[in-house]
Amino acid sequence: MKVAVVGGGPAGYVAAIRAAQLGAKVTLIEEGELGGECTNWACIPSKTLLRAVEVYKEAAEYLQGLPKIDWKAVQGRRWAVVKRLREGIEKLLSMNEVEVVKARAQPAPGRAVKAGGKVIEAEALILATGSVPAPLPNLPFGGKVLDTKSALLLEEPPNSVLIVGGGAAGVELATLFAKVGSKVVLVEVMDRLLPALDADIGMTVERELRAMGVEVYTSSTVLSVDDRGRAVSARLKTAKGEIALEADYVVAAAGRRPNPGPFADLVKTDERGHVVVDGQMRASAGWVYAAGDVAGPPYFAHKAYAQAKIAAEAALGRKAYYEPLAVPAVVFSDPEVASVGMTEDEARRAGYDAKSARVPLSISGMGLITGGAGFVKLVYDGNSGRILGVHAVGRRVSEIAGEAALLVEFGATVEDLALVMHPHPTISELLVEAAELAVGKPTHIAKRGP
Amino acid sequence: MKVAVVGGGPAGYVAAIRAAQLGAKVTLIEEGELGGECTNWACIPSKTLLRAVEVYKEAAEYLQGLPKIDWKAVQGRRWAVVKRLREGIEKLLSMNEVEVVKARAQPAPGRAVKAGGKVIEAEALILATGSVPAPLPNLPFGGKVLDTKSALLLEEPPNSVLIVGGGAAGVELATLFAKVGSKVVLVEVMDRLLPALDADIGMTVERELRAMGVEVYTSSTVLSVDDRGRAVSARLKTAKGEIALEADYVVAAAGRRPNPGPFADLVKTDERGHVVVDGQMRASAGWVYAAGDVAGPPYFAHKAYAQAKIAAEAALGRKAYYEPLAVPAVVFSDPEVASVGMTEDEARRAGYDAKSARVPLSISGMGLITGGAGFVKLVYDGNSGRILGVHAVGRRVSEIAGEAALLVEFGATVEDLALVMHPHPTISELLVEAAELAVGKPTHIAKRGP
Amino acid sequence: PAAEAPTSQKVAAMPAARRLARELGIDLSKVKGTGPGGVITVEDVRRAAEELARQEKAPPAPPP
Ligand SMILES: Cc1cc2nc3c(=O)[nH]c(=O)nc-3n(C[C@H](O)[C@H](O)[C@H](O)COP(=O)(O)OP(=O)(O)OC[C@H]3O[C@@H](n4cnc5c(N)ncnc54)[C@H](O)[C@@H]3O)c2cc1C
Ligand SMILES: Cc1cc2nc3c(=O)[nH]c(=O)nc-3n(C[C@H](O)[C@H](O)[C@H](O)COP(=O)(O)OP(=O)(O)OC[C@H]3O[C@@H](n4cnc5c(N)ncnc54)[C@H](O)[C@@H]3O)c2cc1C
Repeated sequence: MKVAVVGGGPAGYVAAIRAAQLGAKVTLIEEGELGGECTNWACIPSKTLLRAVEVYKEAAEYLQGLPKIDWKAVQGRRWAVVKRLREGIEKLLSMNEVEVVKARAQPAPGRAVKAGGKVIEAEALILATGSVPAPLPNLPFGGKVLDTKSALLLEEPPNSVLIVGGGAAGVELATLFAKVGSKVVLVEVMDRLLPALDADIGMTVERELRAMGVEVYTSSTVLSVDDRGRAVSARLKTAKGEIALEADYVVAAAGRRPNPGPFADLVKTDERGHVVVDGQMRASAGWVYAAGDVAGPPYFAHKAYAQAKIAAEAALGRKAYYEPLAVPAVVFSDPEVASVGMTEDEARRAGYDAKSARVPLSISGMGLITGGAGFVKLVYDGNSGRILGVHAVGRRVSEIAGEAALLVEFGATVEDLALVMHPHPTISELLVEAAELAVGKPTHIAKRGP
Repeated sequence: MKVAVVGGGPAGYVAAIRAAQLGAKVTLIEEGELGGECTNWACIPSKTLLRAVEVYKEAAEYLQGLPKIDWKAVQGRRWAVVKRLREGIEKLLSMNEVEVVKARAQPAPGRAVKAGGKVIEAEALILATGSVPAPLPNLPFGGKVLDTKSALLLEEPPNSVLIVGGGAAGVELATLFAKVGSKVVLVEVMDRLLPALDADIGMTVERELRAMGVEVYTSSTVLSVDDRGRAVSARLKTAKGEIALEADYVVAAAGRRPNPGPFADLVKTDERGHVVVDGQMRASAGWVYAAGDVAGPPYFAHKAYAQAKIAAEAALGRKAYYEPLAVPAVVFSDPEVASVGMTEDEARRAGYDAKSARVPLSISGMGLITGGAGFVKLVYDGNSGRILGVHAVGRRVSEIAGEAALLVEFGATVEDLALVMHPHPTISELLVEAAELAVGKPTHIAKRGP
Repeated sequence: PAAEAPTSQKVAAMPAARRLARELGIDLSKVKGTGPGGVITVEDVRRAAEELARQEKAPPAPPP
């Protein structure tokens, strides 16, 4: 069986590998770099830079006088990490005998795609063309108006920056630049940061960003931006009225849109442009599948991986379905965010006897060692005790999101969790504390009233 | 019902809280500080200092010229964290209406203990008297010969230090001092560091310590130490013959011994001095229970917590048993260590069709971002796919040990784990990679031959 | 009969069990779970499938 994959990002390269493992002859077509947005310009660069500024900022507590950060060294490390991962992907594809075509793909008559002058026939086509940044209304990219990729490529941290969009990418960039001393203004149209997540999370992140010196404006929009060459001047509409400000750059981190490109005519798309798929990631044209950002939100690399494996397996006739109970959301702000499964409201609306148990990080050894701000909250069903969601803010909580997903996917109860020994001192212990609170026997927090 | 608890460390204060929650009138007797060894002198101080030197050392990569570390500030942070946690424990005890007596306890006739001139009658007694450092043969503590507690209290990092014992405490201290520039020599009598854990772990930690400049001697012993006031000179017997060296200090980190103290006569103890207990933590005198270090190895705070809860529940007539499938072991060396459940050898000896799947950290984004050295290994039963153990080395793996314990305690299979979405980029993703390798469909590693 | 509708999210089943149920067309709401807290494991689904196969093979019970 022959399979063509368009796009070499997290969705595309993983689909290609899985299809090859199942015996298909696979061609992958990528017009840019293997690894896609995530490896080259988004997830990996941002997290590498964030790790560098994390240690820089925290080390300052223990130094007599802090030298300026060497941004060249920081970016140098970023390129080293990205290169190594990208080369790894190239090698994996070649070891799995995936043919890679470096060109732009478009549909060809019959069951085929065209790319770089070749016509590639295939019994199945997997679209993994990802997403592209959406510009702000009336504010095209260019000059001092940057997308997230360009912001992560700056050769020096800006003196000042206006970041538009308080979602994951926006708060990560605000964290990054605030830690190296940039004056950061962060604007979000909704009434809190990270509006897609549990409300307590956004409020905690906002408080901590403010403590770091970030000016945060929620329920606010950008009225106009005037690019004056050496800087921009902007006018904001905020809850407290209009304000004007100057900044070296504006970063539009307010959204992305799907990128079906020339394949938009081949398959049905929704009103926003996502390829419409069924539970097996199959598009309206039965031989076509889609995975990753182009197949709809949420936009996460691990969601792309999971859908890509399903698409490849379904294309090869397996009875595989994409039906996760929990797609973990992680934000590498300071403090970090991890959010898995249902919020309490969602659980209530789904008909559960929704309950929650929340413990602050400051009751735990590792919580205090790493900084102290934040909490871990379990959402569970009061009747069965089953864990439906986990919502956490705090340094390192990104690493407990996998366990959180496991709890939800395994149908674990708060009682089950309360009985599993977790090592001391770690952030993961807070999951156990929250579970003990839920069963009414908390150890490191005063018992709730009867 | 009246319960007396002797010792206010992780075992003692947790037993007191749990017993109080179940309705007992509880008296806790502590001769030193609440929080015991762990909070005041071991777990928490060491991890706070280790976090400080971690960021110091890593920040050096991004600075033009590194100022000396301000050890006063580092120790200052340590005291702030310890104080906050200790005060938290005091508050928890008082909110749970536990009476605290600050004195040394000893047995009294009948069912009672004596402390600070008072006789405390109790229907149940929980011994949580912990452990004390064991000196090296012929080498009493004092002068330049330190135990781990004193080493963690040094007002300046030593110029040079000889650490005896390559277990958890020894490798953590070696990491701590090496990162601030001390010349460190580490001696272990067994043929590898961390000899109690999976062999690959010790070898990886040894390689990384050496890369940090630590001189490691395995299969070696200290023949003699001569404390000359301003420094010590020592002779070692190593695999390559005898060597002599000088150091500012010797730290004996080679072991601890149980501390039943005056209660040794009240209950049966084993040849090493641990209180002998049954599955409910009940000692030979039926009204006496024991928990924590004094009840036997392994010496971990989380094991102390777990046993303390069982002891309290059993003392109050509940049918609670201490029978974990996995006691997580975590070491905060660089790279960190997490080890849960059976090694491959142990699984084979237990009659399983023992198999293992191992993936290096360097195949993953977060693995490379945080440094790259290390691996995650799953041990599983080839017939059922059931996960029996997880063994990992690498920065941040301490935070996946909780998830590892969940996998083992839940009887999860490699297939179950392979299907749970883990967020990108995190170290926790490597658990999924290892599981995919086990089921024969690895994503980020070349497939094993047929 | 293949279970085409998504498995009910209210049935607690391990991920590999859900996947196998899809492959074998087993309705998870009719499977008894033996995992922690009654969670359905992959073994439970396998057993249910064998049981179903036995029932289908067995001749219909003679009328009384
Ligand atoms: C700043 C930022 C930070 C982020 N951080 C994280 C994070 O930490 N964790 C996380 O999980 N997610 C993160 N994301 C989201 C993540 O990057 C995406 O979800 C992920 O890249 C989606 O993968 P994909 O394969 O669907 O698409 P992409 O990575 O966008 O890859 C699509 C590929 O297809 C190629 N392509 C498109 N059209 C064609 C064509 N016609 N012919 C040939 N090639 C084509 C493109 O060149 C591209 O390489 C972040 C996003 C941003 C913007
Ligand atoms: C350097 C070092 C680092 C460590 N790091 C970790 C780690 O990161 N994670 C981890 O899990 N474990 C760690 N440990 C082990 C951990 O400290 C112990 O397992 C834990 O403290 C055991 O708790 P416990 O309550 O049994 O005993 P202890 O903490 O020893 O407490 C016993 C208490 O009893 C009191 N006491 C004793 N006798 C009497 C008496 N007769 N009357 C009144 N009071 C009495 C003592 O004063 C003491 O406060 C570390 C140990 C060391 C040495």
